[in-house]
Amino acid sequence: MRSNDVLGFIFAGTLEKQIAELASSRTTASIPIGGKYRLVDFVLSNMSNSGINNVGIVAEKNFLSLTDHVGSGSAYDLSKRRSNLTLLTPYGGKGFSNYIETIYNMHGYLEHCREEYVMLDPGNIVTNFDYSPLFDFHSKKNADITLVYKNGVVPKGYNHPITIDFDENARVSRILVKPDNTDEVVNQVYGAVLLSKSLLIREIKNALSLNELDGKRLLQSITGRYRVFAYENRGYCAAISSKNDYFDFNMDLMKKEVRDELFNPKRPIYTKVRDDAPSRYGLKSKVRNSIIAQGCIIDGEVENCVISKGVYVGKGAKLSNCIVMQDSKIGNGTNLNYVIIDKDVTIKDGRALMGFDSYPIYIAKKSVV
Amino acid sequence: MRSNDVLGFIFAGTLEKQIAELASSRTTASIPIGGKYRLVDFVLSNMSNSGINNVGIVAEKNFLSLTDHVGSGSAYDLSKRRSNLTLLTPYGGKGFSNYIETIYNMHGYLEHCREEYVMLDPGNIVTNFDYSPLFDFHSKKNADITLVYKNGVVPKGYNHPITIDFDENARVSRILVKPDNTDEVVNQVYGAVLLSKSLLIREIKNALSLNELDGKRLLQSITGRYRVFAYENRGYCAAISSKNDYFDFNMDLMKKEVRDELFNPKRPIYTKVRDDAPSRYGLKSKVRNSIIAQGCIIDGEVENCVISKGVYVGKGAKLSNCIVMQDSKIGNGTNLNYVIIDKDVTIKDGRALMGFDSYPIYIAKKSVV
Amino acid sequence: MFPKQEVVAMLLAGGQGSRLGVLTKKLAKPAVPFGGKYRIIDFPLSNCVNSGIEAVGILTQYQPLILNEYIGNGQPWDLDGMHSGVNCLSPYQAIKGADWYSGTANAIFQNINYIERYDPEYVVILSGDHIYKMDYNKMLDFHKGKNAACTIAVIDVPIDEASRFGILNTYDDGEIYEFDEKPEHPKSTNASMGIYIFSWKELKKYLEEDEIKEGSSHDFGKDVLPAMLAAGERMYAYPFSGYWKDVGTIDSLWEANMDLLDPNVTLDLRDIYSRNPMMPPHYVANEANVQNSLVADGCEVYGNLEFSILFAGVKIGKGATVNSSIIMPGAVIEEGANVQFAIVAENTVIGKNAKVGSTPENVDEKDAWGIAVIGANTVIPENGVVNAKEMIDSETEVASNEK
Amino acid sequence: MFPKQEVVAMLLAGGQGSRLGVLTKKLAKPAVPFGGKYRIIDFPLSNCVNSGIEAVGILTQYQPLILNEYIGNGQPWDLDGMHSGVNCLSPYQAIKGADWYSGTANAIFQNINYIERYDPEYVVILSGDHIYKMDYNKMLDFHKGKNAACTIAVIDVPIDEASRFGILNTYDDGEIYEFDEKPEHPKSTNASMGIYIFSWKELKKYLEEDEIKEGSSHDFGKDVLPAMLAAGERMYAYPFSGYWKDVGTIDSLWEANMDLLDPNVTLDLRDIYSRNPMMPPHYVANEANVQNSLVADGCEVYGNLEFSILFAGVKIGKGATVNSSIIMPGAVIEEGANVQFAIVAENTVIGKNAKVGSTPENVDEKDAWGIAVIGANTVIPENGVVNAKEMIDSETEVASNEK
Repeated sequence: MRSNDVLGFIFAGTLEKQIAELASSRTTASIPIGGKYRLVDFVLSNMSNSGINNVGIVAEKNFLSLTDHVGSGSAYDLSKRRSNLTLLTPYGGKGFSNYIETIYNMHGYLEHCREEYVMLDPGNIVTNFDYSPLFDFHSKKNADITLVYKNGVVPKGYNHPITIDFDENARVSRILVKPDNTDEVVNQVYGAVLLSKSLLIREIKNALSLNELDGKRLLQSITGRYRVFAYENRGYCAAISSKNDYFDFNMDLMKKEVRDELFNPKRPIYTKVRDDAPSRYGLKSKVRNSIIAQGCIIDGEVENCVISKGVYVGKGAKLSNCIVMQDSKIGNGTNLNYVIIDKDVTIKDGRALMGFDSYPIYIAKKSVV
Repeated sequence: MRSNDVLGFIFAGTLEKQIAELASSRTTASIPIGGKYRLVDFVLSNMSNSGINNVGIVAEKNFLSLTDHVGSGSAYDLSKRRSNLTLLTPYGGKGFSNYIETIYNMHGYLEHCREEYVMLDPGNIVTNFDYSPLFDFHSKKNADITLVYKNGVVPKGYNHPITIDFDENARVSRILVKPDNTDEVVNQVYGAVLLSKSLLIREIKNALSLNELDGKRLLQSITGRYRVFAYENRGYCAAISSKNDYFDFNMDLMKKEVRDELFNPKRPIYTKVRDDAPSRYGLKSKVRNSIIAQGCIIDGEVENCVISKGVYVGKGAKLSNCIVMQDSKIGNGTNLNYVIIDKDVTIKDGRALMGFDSYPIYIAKKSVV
Repeated sequence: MFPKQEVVAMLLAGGQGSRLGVLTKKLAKPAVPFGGKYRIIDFPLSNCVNSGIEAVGILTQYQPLILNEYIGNGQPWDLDGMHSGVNCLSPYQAIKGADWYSGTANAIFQNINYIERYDPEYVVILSGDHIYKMDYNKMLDFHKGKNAACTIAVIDVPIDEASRFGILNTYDDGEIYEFDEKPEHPKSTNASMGIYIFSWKELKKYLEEDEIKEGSSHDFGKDVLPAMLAAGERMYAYPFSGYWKDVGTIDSLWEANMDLLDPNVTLDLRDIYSRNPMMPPHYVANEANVQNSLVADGCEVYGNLEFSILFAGVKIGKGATVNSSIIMPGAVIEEGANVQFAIVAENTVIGKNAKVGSTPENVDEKDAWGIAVIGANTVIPENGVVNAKEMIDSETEVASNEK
Repeated sequence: MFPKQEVVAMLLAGGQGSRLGVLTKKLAKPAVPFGGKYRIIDFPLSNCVNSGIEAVGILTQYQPLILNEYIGNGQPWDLDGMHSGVNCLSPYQAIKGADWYSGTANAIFQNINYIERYDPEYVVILSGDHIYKMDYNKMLDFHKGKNAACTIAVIDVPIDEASRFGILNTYDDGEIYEFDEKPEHPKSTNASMGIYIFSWKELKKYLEEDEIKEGSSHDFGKDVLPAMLAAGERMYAYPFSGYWKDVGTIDSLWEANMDLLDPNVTLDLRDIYSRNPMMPPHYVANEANVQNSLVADGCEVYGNLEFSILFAGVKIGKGATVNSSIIMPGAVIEEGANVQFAIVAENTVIGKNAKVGSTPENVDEKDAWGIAVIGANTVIPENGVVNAKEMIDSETEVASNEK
């Protein structure tokens, strides 16, 4: 199977109800993360770096920030003559919990694309994943469907997570919809699925005619009928399924091994370019264990923080354990601990805000505090 | 007013119910026309050539062919760092006869764009129009709203066309919604309207709160309250409002003065590029008074026809007064008169089809006859 | 940072192409228009792209402006991505001084840095004056299979024409044991097509050796290849079959164009990419007559056209006749003019009732006949006469047949 | 077809920049990195775009590869449209032969064809070695208002420094009556900034005259401008105020970088465009100390940083100290190294505990002190020592302070 025979198909709204605050004015896929990225940058860069050159992103609503960010796809090398990025917006307005109708709504697009295979992917995963070995695996196993799984504890935001059992040959024997979330280590499927387009469309049409709208049950029901295989994502892989996951992932970036794995220069993560100057540290600045993007002016003290593009940290300000999104202004003499600050927020001089480890405070976009 | 302070806003579905056959699998704006173009190429090229560099196109449904055709906007120079083409698809699914809700649905997009003015344009007009003098006119008249009008007979497809009366200063005194269509020469408004974004959004919100959903009546109601002016499009201007208009416009292209005006090399009409070879005429071909695009093979006789990209005309075939869209195959020994043939149609050897002047036959996309 | 590429293609486009006369006065040969909408360089470039080669260096030195701009960012050939690219490489000055490219091998030598950034295993050397379609990937597979240092594409030519070519004599398995440049008594009919694949490590070594070798003309055919053969490197001939034509002379350029009108020639233009003109479809008028011709966008034909090729935006006036000719972009053939067996370059005007070229039958002496050529931006006045085989440009005076 | 442009800008980027030593060994001066993420050429290019100039020709001849690729299709400066463009123009061969650019005026002369395609009224001549922001449009309005043949931008310099500059002596209305190249006794303080606007018709005439003039060095300052003045053309000085700095020497390049750290210098970088590195935000470690510095994406700082500028992807190891220095992309300062008053070029490695440069106070003789410079891709070994004012590259041997 050649990469350019695989269509990338991304669901921008994955788990948006679980990440309600961060996704209130945008899709899950366009949540700002890691100082200069949006969530979707990871999956798009992975697809582009693996040679996939046709990608559709389904977004139900609030897709302006997504449109703005991905644009024509040129940042990901997806706007050349033989490559393409298409934003797909269903006009039925159905929710994304129902994958089946969403995909059905897009069957015209799917049939129209010339690729033979589809790589389905959710919009909430942070990983640097090379698809090429997966495609080889799929061919070699002569698989109908390959599910990518991650071995670990299921993040809190997943209700009824899907786990799998498979034999020594990696063939999936059982697909389990867990009744509840636990802390045990399992092989969790997070929504990355490779299969042929014709199989996908056939099964979706079948399911609809039987009024079977539960994607998880559909997946279970077809295990017996097809050759389903499991492929492990062994790299760093964070699923953003709640505000806490979001916070934890950003803090993970302080670890050198996480940064080195995610930002592998051989498979760069691309994002929309902004003409920011390098960040400027003032005479009295004091920065410890933090990630700082370009375009910032840091005049205060910053510790264990992720600071995005164009942020101003005033004199005498003290920020610990905070995530500050782009262009926010943190006034002089402020004191912030465990706070997630969305875009374009103004924190006035002298204000203090304290959340805690397990419950970081969230300040909405454009707020003035 | 500078052109880059004007947002272009195009309605892709204009009059689609009146052009039902041609628009059955596509938007009005993406109807193939003139051998190598789609309707939307004209308005997009005009906007680009006039220095407008941010354009939104609203499409309700069937927008795949439109997405495919306009792509990232690079063909129109609208995908640079400071220019943009956005396809807007409402998820409410309301019809375009109701401009008011459509615009309201897009108020987030409108407010988000940094331009101060909006140029509203329908998707069914073929003209080569320079907007710059219109913008100067609007400023000089200190106008709130400028309506572009065309002096002539109203095309058949318009129900209740809007005409205007204005004084010697070009200020509009009355806006008339004609009860019926006649053959008299009038000053018809075809939907090209320039106004400030804030005025547009304010009036749309007002209208919605009063449950006033008729755009024509809204336009009438605001004449008294604003400075409304009229600006004439003096150039060649065809409004495609029915299959007959469509046919007539294509035939107009046989006139040198129409071609010279529409395809002014100083203001080129852009379209998506396809790598077609030059057209090849066979030893026995006979072509008279026809427009032929690239990538064709002409082995038969063609008279008064518009032949699109990649069409094959077989040996001994006789085509008169036909419009053939891209990649259709006209078999050997066929005989066709007054036929509109959509894309990818196959006319088998020896078939004969005859329409007539006032009622050309239409053969749907991908048909085999 | 540059992504590693297994293969880098280097396209030699620096020659003046003087045998094309006025056509290359202000134009590098690879930029000469061909086939109604292409330029010669579209063929090797499209071949690269269709073979999956994503890094192409174009070595230019003679009149490169139009060529550079035509290549631009490589978008028409899909060479404008982050993982792909095309670059025009002119000679330049460095600390140690400045040199024009003194030969084909020296041109590559001067750009070793460019090649090394991609860290390639193989380098494909191409020239910009042939019309053909070829999958270089298949040739590369052959090269790998033979574990060769150099593979040269060859085409079978008729034995009586073989002495016009560089002939490669090989053993049965294709290994080359002798180069025979234009041999009087050819031993075989394997003519070199000027397409080389080298394993980069080997090529680099020989380029560096050749550069300091006294008396070397720094040419692949004359110096580098013989040196490799003498050193006992594994060199193979890769047999190609299909359409292939050198278009380095007026006659061969005209013939290759005419071949496109021959239903028996199998050169499918569908996956040859080029920049497309922003022009409407062409118009054929009521009084026109068009047979066995290629016509591009933007043309207006009011006259008679036979066995000819019209590039974009050409106008043929009422009663004008164009026969067996190639009319390049924007040229105007005015009413009543007669153009036969001619090449008319860009934006040229052939005045009313002028006569350009003639059929072979109308010329008494066989040697006096040939294709007439009019250079770019020339105006042939009303009733002007350009004889067969004449070559005219805007600085030449033209006779008139007015009485 | 080329759209007409009222103004075409021509950027002189061909000089070797030999006063920048190892920094320009494989790099044209305008491509030298500046200010943490820019290259010098970003300033004039961004000025063009911000002034609405949409056609820019860049004249290159010395080591153009990196510069050419950096410019690419012009996308970062929004010069990649159908109505706009940027082109790198190298010397080339034509029918009459081949010439390197022999002077600034000759470089423009050789590209008259390029300029004429845009049919411009005015041509702006810029150089690639100054850091400044300027609206050329205002200067053009001034030029039009004066109905001048040539307008030269000038900046007011202190009278005691004036003899280092080309001084323009003018009447009260700005009309130039005298050029005074580095005058011993300057009559005024209007120093030429090397920015010229010409009415194209006039410039073309003088370029053609200069080309055939015997003994001319074909330079704007030495030949063309004096000839115009002598012929009585209307020539005006356009006064500019704002930040402007020549970065043609190591000292001035270092100073201009340090100016970016001075809160009193008003050079807003926000509308200067450049290519952006594909790197994550930078990381500052727990044990790090960063004061009064600029830091770009991709850096990792574990050591101490003061009054310095880090370009993309620089690593500062634990316990290393970097003070008053400029560290270009990809350089690595290993643990315990000490870098002071230095410029460290791309991808260089400063080994553990190595010592590069020193503060002025630590050098006894005033003349022995200066900025230390390490060329690209150099490795300074563990415990290596590079003294103040030394210039080192990969071919230099480095002393060690190991006992």
